[in-house]
Amino acid sequence: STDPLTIETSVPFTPHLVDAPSRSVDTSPQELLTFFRDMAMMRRMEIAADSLYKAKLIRGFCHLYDGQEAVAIGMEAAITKKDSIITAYRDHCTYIGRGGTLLEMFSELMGRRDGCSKGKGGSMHFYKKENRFYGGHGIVGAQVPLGCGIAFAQKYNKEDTVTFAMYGDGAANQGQLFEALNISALWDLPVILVCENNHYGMGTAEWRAAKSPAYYKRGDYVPGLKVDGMDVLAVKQACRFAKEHVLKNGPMILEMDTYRYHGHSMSDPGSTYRTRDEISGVRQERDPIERVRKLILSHDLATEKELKDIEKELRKEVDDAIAKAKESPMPDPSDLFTNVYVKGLGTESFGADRKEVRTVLP
Amino acid sequence: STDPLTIETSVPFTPHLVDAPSRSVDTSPQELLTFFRDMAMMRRMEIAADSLYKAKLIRGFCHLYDGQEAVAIGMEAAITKKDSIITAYRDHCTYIGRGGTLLEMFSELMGRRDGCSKGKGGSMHFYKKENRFYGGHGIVGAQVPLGCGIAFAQKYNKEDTVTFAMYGDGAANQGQLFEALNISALWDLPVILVCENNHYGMGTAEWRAAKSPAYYKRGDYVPGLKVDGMDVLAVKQACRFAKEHVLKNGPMILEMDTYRYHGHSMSDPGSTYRTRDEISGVRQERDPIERVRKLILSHDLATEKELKDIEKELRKEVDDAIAKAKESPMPDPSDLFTNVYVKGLGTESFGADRKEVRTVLP
Amino acid sequence: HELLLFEALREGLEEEMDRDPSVCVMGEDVGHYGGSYKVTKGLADKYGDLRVLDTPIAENAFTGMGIGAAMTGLRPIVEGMNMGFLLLAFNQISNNCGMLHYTSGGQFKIPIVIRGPGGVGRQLGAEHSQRLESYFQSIPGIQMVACSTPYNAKGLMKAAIRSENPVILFEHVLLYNLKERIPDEEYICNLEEAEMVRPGEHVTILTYSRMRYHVMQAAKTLVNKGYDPEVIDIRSLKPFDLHTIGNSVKKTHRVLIVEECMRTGGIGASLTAAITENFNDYLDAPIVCLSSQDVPTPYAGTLEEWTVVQPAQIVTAVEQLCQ
Amino acid sequence: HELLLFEALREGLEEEMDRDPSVCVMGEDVGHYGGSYKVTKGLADKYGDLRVLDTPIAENAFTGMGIGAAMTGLRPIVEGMNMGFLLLAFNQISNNCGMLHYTSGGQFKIPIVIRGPGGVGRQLGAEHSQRLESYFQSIPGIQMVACSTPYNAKGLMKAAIRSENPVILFEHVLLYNLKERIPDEEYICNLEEAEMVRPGEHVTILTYSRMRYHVMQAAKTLVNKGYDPEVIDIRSLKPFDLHTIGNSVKKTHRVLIVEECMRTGGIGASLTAAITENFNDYLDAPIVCLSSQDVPTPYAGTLEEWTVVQPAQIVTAVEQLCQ
Ligand SMILES: Cc1ncc(C[n+]2csc(CCOP(=O)(O)OP(=O)(O)O)c2C)c(N)n1
Ligand SMILES: Cc1ncc(C[n+]2csc(CCOP(=O)(O)OP(=O)(O)O)c2C)c(N)n1
Ligand SMILES: [Mg+2]
Ligand SMILES: [Mg+2]
Repeated sequence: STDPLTIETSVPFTPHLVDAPSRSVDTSPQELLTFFRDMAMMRRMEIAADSLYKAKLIRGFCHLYDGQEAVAIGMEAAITKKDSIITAYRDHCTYIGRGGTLLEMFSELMGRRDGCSKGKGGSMHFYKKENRFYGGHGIVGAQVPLGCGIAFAQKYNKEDTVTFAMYGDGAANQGQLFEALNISALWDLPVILVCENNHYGMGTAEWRAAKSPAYYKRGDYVPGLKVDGMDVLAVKQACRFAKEHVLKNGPMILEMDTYRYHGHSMSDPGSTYRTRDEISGVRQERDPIERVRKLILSHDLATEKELKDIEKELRKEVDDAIAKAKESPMPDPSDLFTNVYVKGLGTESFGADRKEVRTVLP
Repeated sequence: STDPLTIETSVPFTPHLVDAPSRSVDTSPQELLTFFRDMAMMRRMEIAADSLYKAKLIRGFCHLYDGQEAVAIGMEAAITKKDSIITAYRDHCTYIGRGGTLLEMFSELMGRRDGCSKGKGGSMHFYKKENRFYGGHGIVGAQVPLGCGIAFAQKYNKEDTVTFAMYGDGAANQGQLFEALNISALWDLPVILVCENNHYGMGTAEWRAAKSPAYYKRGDYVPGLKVDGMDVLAVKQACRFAKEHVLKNGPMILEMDTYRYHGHSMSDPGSTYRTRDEISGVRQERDPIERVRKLILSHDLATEKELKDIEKELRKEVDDAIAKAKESPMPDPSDLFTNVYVKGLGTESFGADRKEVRTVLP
Repeated sequence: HELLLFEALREGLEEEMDRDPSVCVMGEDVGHYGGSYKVTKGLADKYGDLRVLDTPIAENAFTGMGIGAAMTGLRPIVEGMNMGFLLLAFNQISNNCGMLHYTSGGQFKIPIVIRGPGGVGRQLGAEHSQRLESYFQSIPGIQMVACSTPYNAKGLMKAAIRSENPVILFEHVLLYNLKERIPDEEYICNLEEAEMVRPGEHVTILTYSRMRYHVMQAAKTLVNKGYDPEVIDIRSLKPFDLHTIGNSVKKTHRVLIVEECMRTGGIGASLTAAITENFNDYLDAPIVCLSSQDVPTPYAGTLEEWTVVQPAQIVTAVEQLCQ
Repeated sequence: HELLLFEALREGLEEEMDRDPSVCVMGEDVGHYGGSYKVTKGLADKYGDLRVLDTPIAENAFTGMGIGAAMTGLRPIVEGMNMGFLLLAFNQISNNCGMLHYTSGGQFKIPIVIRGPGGVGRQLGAEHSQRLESYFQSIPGIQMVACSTPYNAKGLMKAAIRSENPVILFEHVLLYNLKERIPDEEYICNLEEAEMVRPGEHVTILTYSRMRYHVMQAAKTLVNKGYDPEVIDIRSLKPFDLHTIGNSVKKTHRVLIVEECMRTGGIGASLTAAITENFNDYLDAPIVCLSSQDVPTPYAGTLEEWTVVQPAQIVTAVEQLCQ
């Protein structure tokens, strides 16, 4: 049902230069069930990607998001597809949250023509232009100025929409963030810098890379809010709050306290720089899906069996998408040269390969 | 005489995450006279550079320091030549403070062989290696990571010396400063970031380039101190304090509130983006040389006439140096190719010009 | 009407800003101050500070922001106060500007213009006297043009703004005050077209930007000496207009390249490679390439002069080539 | 003894750290973690965290800090976790690393080594599959070398560390696990020397880094077909060893260049220009240059394979060249 329901976040927000929003979050049974479904689907999808990687159907870099699902889902619950999102390479779930399809995702991961980037991008390069998802970026931190530029365009076009520019705790030490934040503050841009603090940048713990790992305060003169990123309702509340705030006052920072279960990428077992106890502790006590499952059960919104059935369905949905993606054709040699340049102005751009202009002279 | 003398700074220090040093500064009649002499010489020297520029004996960029002398002089009074300094392009006086000679300076400005950089550097590229002056740098902000690296070497060599890395209010918005500061804080480096806040970066007032022009606080988690940069004694006190602090605790920021009388460089009249009243107000009320002159007179350490005589002497000293510099030879064509590479390892490096290897084959 | 090169750039900019509300300008001191070389003078007053944006000294971020804005369909013109400062934004230019169209499988276009003064000026010192084409030319997905006259400055500015590709427009510190009469009617130049400066029969001289004037100075002497050089301002540094270049090679059978770029990895090296690959059969002599020297540009006037190619060297090179 | 290429690099590094207390290493995850490609494995334990320094993800600053430390006489080795990330430090590398020796009139030397993996790997995507030599080659004052075997990896590492010049040492993501037996005695390689891989008479094939193996694969086929190619690993990308190259050209009169670099502005273009300029008289046929394609490296395996030069293309090129 869509009857209103109010739930308290388990951890308070920690504010910086701003009054924290209320810990009581409005939701509804339907919303909670959707949260469960969407997060469980992401979890399933990432596990499937792991298997495909091990089967060598996905190659190169592949960064999984399991553990962090509440951030992608809570954020989407607070905004519309006219708002923009940009993130780094750990982008599968953000892409799906933006309305990307499983088929396009798995096709891209396997380097097929039906991929959202025609197989040219790979895991780190998912985009969905029509829903304002600007990628998927491989250079740590470099997506943040892009995000601020997207917010600039929103202001330029007088849109009343905002941009969420996401980055990690490791990325938080990149100078370009500080530059872009200052400019965004000067220009009053509607941009929210979302630091997904999963406490490690590859093998480096946050405190080894940052003298001050209080990322919500790192904007100095820019307001910030620390949020329990494992609690989808807290994320939703914070993002709604931030959207309103930045439309009126210019940029702010949201630090999402979260955790990645997998290693950094597929070559990292994820267990040399942190203890297994740490991981299993988070899984047991803070898992974002289990938290919602408990809420649903304790409020009698569904039975355990119903939730299990949903999970079964999702598994099938994912498997079907993978099967279909496997049938997607490999790129054609000619694809190598398209999309380097846009042809324009009525004249032929000669293209990347000089050979293209080996014309017979008159 | 060298009898101790204690003088109060006219403006209090403004601290950030640190206890401010005392406003009572120890000095001596002799020190005050030296301050006067040294600052007056710098003033004279910059005015002479202005004339040489107008006479087209100096070309290209030339950034004058008049107005800011107290920073260079106060800093030197607090440290030794085993401490290091690095700065940007407004480097003439910093160079002289480090023990550079007028002859080498004017020769460099006129592109002569006797210049401190053999005429290859020009106004923005003064260095004095033996006294640990690391330049003279033309790219805004890029000298700050170098400075932190120099401080790293000091720590590496267990020296108990420190580095002053200087930059302007405009440069304070460069991302690399934030990166370098974080690393320096993590590594506990003995580096002092000195922001010479003359309130303009070229034609841009500080508040138009920085959302927060409180530069002493811009290090966020790094301690800072705002200092009256027009008061040579305040600068000395702050630098002494900072040196001690960073040797124990790692980096800090000093913001020197100062002013440049000249335009940004010789092509800028310096009057389109600020009022003449503003400039003359500073000259009348805060001039660093006049402040010391008044102190000397009010404490009866010298007569007005004696000070004027010193100034006359300095004028002659500067004129003599210029005359001598004019006799310095122009660089030789062969100088074009030296100092691109160091020859090393017993093998010939082929040099910049491929022609050098047009050897006859056996 | 007659105007100076910087005014021509400004005129092109203004016409495009009038024509298309999605065109905006950002950079250091471009608004309030009117631009270090006055290319944006008066535009802030006319278009307001949402379309003409002063930035802090934060090249990496504001270039990135321009690229982000371009992803949404805006057409930002990013000014490097000196083009060399944009080396701080190299990652944004190479990885984002040059590659996003491709990595997104064509979803996003980056219709940005990156422009500003470069080249060796008058004793501006190493960092401000850079020959940057070499650093940028390998970046996939970007086009590069260099303007050299008020006419082509305006025409290329307009074409660059309208292009759907990211374009780097190289201006030269020493050419801003060139004067020329240009048409009152609207025109644009083709971004991929070379300009025939002086048709001739004996040798093809390929050049661009400021070196065009050193070449033309040499050409006078050469004509007096009985040579008939063909001078082409290649203008499009990437991709090359191999059609015009090839036709010329076919006619003269001899090529001299004169550039201000670095010897190693410069435009001249790429041109040499392209001509060798495509038109070698037409060549009667090996290509000669005069570049500036592979040294950081020295401050001293004499040294600086020896760094870049001088007209006398061009004369000598042609004489040797045509022996 | 026999070891893998990454171990050879590590061994070189360790020997130099033993020999000279001013040698230190900095980069992301080089200490605690031992380096993404294990080149610094165990060094932090042995030398402590003042000589083996983990940095935050702040390439521009830590590269700059390495350069600053080098100004004082330290010999830092800066690792780019992937060399492509150092594009963020382009300004530090070009303006400071490359020019400070010159602008200071020789007062300061910058004995730094900048190293890390580059090149096209196995479906690593555009930003992590870069061919960066082209971007860096024009920077004055730096030397560039590329290693390709455990033997030269160790020898070049040691030489780079001892050099008084800033050296960029290119490693290749796909070569770290190459195995070879190398001498137990200490040795170093010459930074400015090419390596004769296979002497031959018919054609000179110039290559480096991973393409050396594509060339050698092609060479097998070519020998079977009756050709006798001379294969040279140029190793020194700047400056070129024109002595070795020239001698070979003089002998074979034909040149094929095989590189992984970008077509436009790549090492191949510079080599073509250098050979044309210096040894044109010895050439019986135009130089042929096979480069990888001017596209951002695509992710898909098939597309990626078409991006770089494959052995079959080399065979065809030699056949045509030797016709
Ligand atoms: C500029 C740059 N430097 C280094 C890397 C290599 N790298 C990729 S991810 C990563 C760690 C980033 O950590 P964080 O920002 O916390 O994001 P997370 O992976 O935890 O989501 C590093 C060092 C890179 N891709 N880009
Ligand atoms: C990276 C870079 N961007 C821009 C410039 C051009 N520029 C030179 S000085 C300057 C202003 C710097 O102001 P500030 O840091 O306050 O120093 P000040 O000149 O006041 O001493 C600018 C924009 C430059 N040299 N380098
Ligand atoms: Mg992280
Ligand atoms: Mg200033």
